[in-house]
Amino acid sequence: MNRIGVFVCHCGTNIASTVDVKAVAEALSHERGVVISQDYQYMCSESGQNLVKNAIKEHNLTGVVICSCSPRMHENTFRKACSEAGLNPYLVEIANIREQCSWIHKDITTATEKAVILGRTAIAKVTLNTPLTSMESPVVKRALVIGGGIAGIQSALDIAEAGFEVDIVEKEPTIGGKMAQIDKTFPTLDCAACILTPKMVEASQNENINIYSFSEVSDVKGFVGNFTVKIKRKARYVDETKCTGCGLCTEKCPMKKVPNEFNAGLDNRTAIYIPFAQAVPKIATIDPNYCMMLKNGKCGVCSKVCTAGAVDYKQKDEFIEKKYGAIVVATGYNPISPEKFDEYAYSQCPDVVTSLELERLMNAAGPNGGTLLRPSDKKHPEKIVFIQCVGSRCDDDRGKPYCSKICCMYTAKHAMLIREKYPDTEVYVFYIDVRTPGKNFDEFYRRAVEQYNVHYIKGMVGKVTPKANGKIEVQGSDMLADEQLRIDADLVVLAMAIEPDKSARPLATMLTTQMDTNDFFTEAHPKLRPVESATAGIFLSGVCQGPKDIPETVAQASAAAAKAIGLLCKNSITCNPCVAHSDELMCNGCSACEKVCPYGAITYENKEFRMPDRTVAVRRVASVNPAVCQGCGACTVACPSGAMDLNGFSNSQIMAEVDAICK
Amino acid sequence: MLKISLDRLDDFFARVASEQSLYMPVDREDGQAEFRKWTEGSKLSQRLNTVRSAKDFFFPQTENLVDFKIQGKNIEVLDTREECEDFAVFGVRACDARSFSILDKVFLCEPVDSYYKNRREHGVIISLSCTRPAETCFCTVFGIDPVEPEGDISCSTDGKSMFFKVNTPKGEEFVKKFADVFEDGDPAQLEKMKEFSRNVFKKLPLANLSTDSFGGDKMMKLFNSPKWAELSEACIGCGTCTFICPTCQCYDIRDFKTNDGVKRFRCWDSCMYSEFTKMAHGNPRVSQLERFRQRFMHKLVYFPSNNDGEFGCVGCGRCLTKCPSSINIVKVMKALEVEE
Amino acid sequence: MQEKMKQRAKELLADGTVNRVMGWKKGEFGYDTTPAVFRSAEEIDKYFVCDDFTNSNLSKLLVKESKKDGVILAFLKPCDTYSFNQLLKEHRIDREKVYIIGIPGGPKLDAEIIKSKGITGITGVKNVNYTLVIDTIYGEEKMPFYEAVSVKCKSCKSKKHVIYDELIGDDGDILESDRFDEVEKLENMTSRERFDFWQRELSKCIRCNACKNVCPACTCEKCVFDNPKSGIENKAVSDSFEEKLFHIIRAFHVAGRCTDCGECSRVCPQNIPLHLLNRKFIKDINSLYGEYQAGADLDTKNPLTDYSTDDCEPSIVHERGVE
Amino acid sequence: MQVNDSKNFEPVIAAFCCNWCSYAGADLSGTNRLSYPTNVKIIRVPCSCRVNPMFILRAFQRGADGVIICGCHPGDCHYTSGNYFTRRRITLLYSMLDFLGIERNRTRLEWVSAAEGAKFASVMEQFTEDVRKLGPNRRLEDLRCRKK
Amino acid sequence: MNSKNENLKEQVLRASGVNVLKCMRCGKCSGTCPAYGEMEYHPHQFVYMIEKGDIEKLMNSPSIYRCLTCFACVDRCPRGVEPAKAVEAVRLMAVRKQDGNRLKPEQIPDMLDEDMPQQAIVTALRKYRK
Repeated sequence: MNRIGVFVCHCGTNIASTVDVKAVAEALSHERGVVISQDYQYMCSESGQNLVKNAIKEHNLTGVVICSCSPRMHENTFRKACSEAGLNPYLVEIANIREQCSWIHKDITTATEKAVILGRTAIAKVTLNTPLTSMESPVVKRALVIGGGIAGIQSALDIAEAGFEVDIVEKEPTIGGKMAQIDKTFPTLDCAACILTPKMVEASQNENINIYSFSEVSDVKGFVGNFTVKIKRKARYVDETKCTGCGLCTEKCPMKKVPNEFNAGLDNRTAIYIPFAQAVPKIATIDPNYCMMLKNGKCGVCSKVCTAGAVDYKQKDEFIEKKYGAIVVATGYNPISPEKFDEYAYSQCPDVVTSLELERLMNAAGPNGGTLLRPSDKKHPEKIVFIQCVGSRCDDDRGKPYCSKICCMYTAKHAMLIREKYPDTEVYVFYIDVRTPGKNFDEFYRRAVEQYNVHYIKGMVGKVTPKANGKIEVQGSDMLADEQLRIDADLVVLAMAIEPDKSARPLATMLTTQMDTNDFFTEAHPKLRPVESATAGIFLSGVCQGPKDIPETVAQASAAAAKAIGLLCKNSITCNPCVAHSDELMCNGCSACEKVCPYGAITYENKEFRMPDRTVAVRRVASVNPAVCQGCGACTVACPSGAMDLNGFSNSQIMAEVDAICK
Repeated sequence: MLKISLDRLDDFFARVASEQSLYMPVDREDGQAEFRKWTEGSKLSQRLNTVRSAKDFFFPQTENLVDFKIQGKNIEVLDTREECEDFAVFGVRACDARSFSILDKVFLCEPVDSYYKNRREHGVIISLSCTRPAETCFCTVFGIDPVEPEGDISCSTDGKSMFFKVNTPKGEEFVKKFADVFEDGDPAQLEKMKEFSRNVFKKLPLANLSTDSFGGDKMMKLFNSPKWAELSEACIGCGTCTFICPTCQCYDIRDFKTNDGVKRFRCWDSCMYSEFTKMAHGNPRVSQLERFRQRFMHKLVYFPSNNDGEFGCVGCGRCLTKCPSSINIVKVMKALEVEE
Repeated sequence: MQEKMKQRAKELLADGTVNRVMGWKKGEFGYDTTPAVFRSAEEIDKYFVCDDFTNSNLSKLLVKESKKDGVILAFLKPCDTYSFNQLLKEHRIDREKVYIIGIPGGPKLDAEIIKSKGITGITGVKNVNYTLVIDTIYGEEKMPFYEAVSVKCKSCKSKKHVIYDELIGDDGDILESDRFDEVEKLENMTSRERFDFWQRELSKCIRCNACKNVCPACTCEKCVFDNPKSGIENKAVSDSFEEKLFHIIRAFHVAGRCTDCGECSRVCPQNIPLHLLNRKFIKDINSLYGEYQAGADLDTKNPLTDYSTDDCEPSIVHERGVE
Repeated sequence: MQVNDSKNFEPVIAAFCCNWCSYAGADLSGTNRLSYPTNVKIIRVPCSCRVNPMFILRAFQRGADGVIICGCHPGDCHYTSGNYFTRRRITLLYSMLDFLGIERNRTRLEWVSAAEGAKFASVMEQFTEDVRKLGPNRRLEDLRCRKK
Repeated sequence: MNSKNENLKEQVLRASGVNVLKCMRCGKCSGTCPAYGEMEYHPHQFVYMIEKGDIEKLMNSPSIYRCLTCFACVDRCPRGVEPAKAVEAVRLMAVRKQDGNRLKPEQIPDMLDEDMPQQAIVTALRKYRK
């Protein structure tokens, strides 16, 4: 038998001035199950809460209805109060008679009538409320960072600093990512390698950090606090524990015509290689696509020269499985391919390069040892044209609809560095808009214009034509002068749009996280939860969430780390008890619920059941993981048999509310 | 004998309908017949049988038993029963006419079902003899003479006139009330027609179905027959057979929560349903086999054993036409008979 | 055809590929066939039938049958294979336990149509060059074959088997059917006319649950209408609202899963055109979310458990057609 | 008490509002003292995708004259995708109700964000007026629940 | 902006199917245009002026006949604005106003001069006279 207490709040005059609170309390006292109905000046005040607490004890209440302000204001207050008085906090319902009644209606008679109906509706619901207990789920105190670029490294270091184990999974043979390829950073112009490599070393030396290089995530199961991840350790044909990184093998390898990814394909490396001098881990890797030993069994030079005996041509891909409490996604980006933009003649002319290629051309560790020379004839370029927004802000399928954010600044950087080092060079930048929101960003750009005399031209290049004399004719418009320009350049640099790494999409599926149409991970809330994914326990770091520059990436990496640390600090997670649950006896196992669950909270298992006809049958039934479910209720409607229901918002509760409203 | 010439039959209907409700079979657009209240222009259906039987008038699919009015914490009980008005059902075939003797045995024995009784007292059944039976007809198997149907009044036609034979005092009263529309007629031709019809019935494919294997004394043997498994295999557990059956009389009593109280009503139930006679532990008949067996055991064994050998089936053939899987009492009887 | 099927069934029984055969069994009057399971060659010889009246869809029965020991052979018409596939997609059938032989589809006949022409006392029906020769106790009657074709076969959507282990006879194609014509006709009526139409049709409902129980999409362990906890459970129609609720909810629950097999209308004792409700959903899904045929394959997502960010708003309902 | 003769007809309107956007939008319209008719009674659901067609029909059965569902704008769902499912389900359901001859203006789906207090009020005002014009719900009511 | 211009703008937009609001003023169309030097108003200006409703100026400008309809701008526009179609639509408006006043083949020799691109003549023949 229900014993319900109703408490009507005056909220000073906020409610009492347009709702006859005494009449509401009186009317509701006659509802079935109501044993006490009172009104009070401020129900949320301490004395108001005490009134409720005392009534719970005195009348042995089984449910409490507070007629007051919006539940979004004080639901928790009253739940806590009731809990203190020994009543399950989920046996409290709020009738919103302030925002939904007294504040919007002027006529006291109709407002009072409506308040009574709202109260009655809450009573109808609370009658069907059941005590709910929050589940506790243990947390594995280890984090996984997917991606070993600057974002991943930073997140890993921060988590490790807090005293938790971190594993970094990097698909390349070394960590470092794109930042390792960059020469200088804007707007300070300090050397990227100088600030990145110490961090890489730090990561490799931190005893809490474990780096799985040349590895990929192949499967993710579980949920917040308790993920089980399968990691594929790709065969590198070199025993990591034995290789000392001496580099002898790379010198002796006869296969020397392998395009060097690290230098953006501008020069060559060997089939067994260490990507760059400061690689971490500094271990050789054999490229099976080029190694003659692996391809046709003829060679074996590296194995012969290796004093450590680290080369192992028989190595196979290995899989390891580990448990993690939190996962940080830091899969980063790549520039898109310029191949689709015929008008810029990238594939026709070696002297049309992308910004990343320019980065390597100018780098001291690059193919030219830091001297800026044209790839075609190794001559010093005298006239350089930069084209911005190639593929960014693009409405068709050749490019990306978004602004890639970093191009304006690195183009200014390039222009400035070139003008500084080679003052005789003329530099033109074709731009649509120059976007420089950031600390010292606009100052930096202005310096390029004012101090370094870079020619910024508002307009786009329409066509790039390589000419027989080695020059490249750039035809573009100068919109401010309203004229069409033709510049005979020596080098053309394309600021390509950036896109999320291709590995991100399958990863998102494994992690059951959401992605937008551009394959950027979607954050849980664009303003308030920018580093969390909607799936609990998965955090986003760096460009995988959206275009960012280095400082932003690092800031987000640390933020994601902080969120992960916050999770790992807990011994267990308290789950929201208002989650879905399936009645196994009614479940058909049809998978409709699983398909609409945005969190992957529903799994299926085959279970043995005693059927109504007394036979025993094995049936496929759904079960909801309460630690993962967020309680949206999508599954409850997808389920045709009604086996899925939602705690706190059950079918019967909502229907009781409907009945009470329509009475 | 009382008669009305066929061309004046509509006048008769109009006359009756002017004083009380009159129901009779009329054709629907889909080629089936159903009982409808007579209104100007209604045409008597020439089809053999209606989809739903005449039982509906006396034992409707749902009927309100009592209302509870709830105000706050008070409950008020309202008896909603009212004296039924007089009505007549015309064109009831012999099978349906016999069904009332079966229903009466159930509803009018102690304790009397006052809702049913009220309707029975006020409803006159005017039956109509059959001349053109369908292949699904097997009423003769249960000792029904389709040419001389039961009912308060029974009608037969010789092609020119409708002859009325009064069988009960209620029928007598009805005829008296509308005495002005009847003429006196010679049923000689009618008798010849009847004889002809009886011969047609003998030719029906199911005319030789035997009930010998059934009845109370063979209860356990039939109950334990292994045939039920195979017979019930295709049963989808719907209530079609039950709801169109003129003799099925099971019902459930349920409460409906209205906005200001509760309506307690009864509604037909079907022993084919998994929720039939559900109690705290569930349905006592847990499998479709048991539920299927129940229906036919009830009609062929339990009912006759409690009612002096009278079977619970009248051979109207509705379930033969309508079963989605074409399983029916005839197939059951034949299968179990073979065993005998 | 029937003989080939019998032959093949007996072979498969004999070589142990299957231990049961699902097909149809002869009835009393030559038109009343019953779905049945045969366990021996003798049973097959004696009772097995496949003719113009074997119109019931066997797929749903396989839900139960595939839980039993051994493999069962099932003869499936093209339309039945869609239902089978859909059930497979919903994990309701164990594929390993069913051996499917695809057989050519209809058009199948509906005895009720023959009877509605006033033909009665039927003792046998023969198809002689697409004229039905009907033996009755009143003598021989004739009618054109196509006049007796069942409603579901009249607007056949496909003669292609979407799943099978082997075929008897040739596989056909997906057809251009006129199955949405009737829906469209209703859509073009005024709201009031539509209401009157459905009020008239649905008021015939006796809530016998035949539509629900025969429907291959309705395989819930416990139907919401049988479940007192659901809040909408009911046994019989008590108010005109009830049958609307029943049929709307039922159509909604099978939306995106209904293969349009037409069984619901076939079994309705009151001849309510229930398939129109399902077809309305199918038509809407096709036009709003792209062509979708439930059961056509195992991979395509059910449009109701899927979405696109640029789906239309419900106001489209308010904007089109006649109010 | 609400009187349901046609002259003085006061419709009963059930509004299902998702907790994160529309319910907050309703709160905001309260905070800003933006009035909308008393006929509207709000039922709080976690997400618009929690609204089962059953609830909508139940409301009509029990005497509601109009049912409106409010959720976050597409793309803004707190649960990332809930309202996309809502949009499909409810579109199909409304289309079916229309097919059965139920007046179109008795049902509505609106996207109201937590910031759109004014929109909430005006939507409710408009919807109530539309339903009022239609008169009492007779096509989808349960006579047993009709108010005397 | 007067209502007549609005009306013309409406017609141009409808005839061309171009959404001028998609333009982000990058100037790539003009940067790529082979007839740039011949034109009084350049492709990007066409788009912008249509947006402003300055249709009559465009209609009266010889620019509309200088466009070669080579579709380079359509191909390269990153926003899919399709300036050439807008030019074509304006040209059509001008031509419609001139009614049957079309270029006859025998008039062509008189018109030829050094600067006129071959393609322009062909286009003018195919289309209509100034």
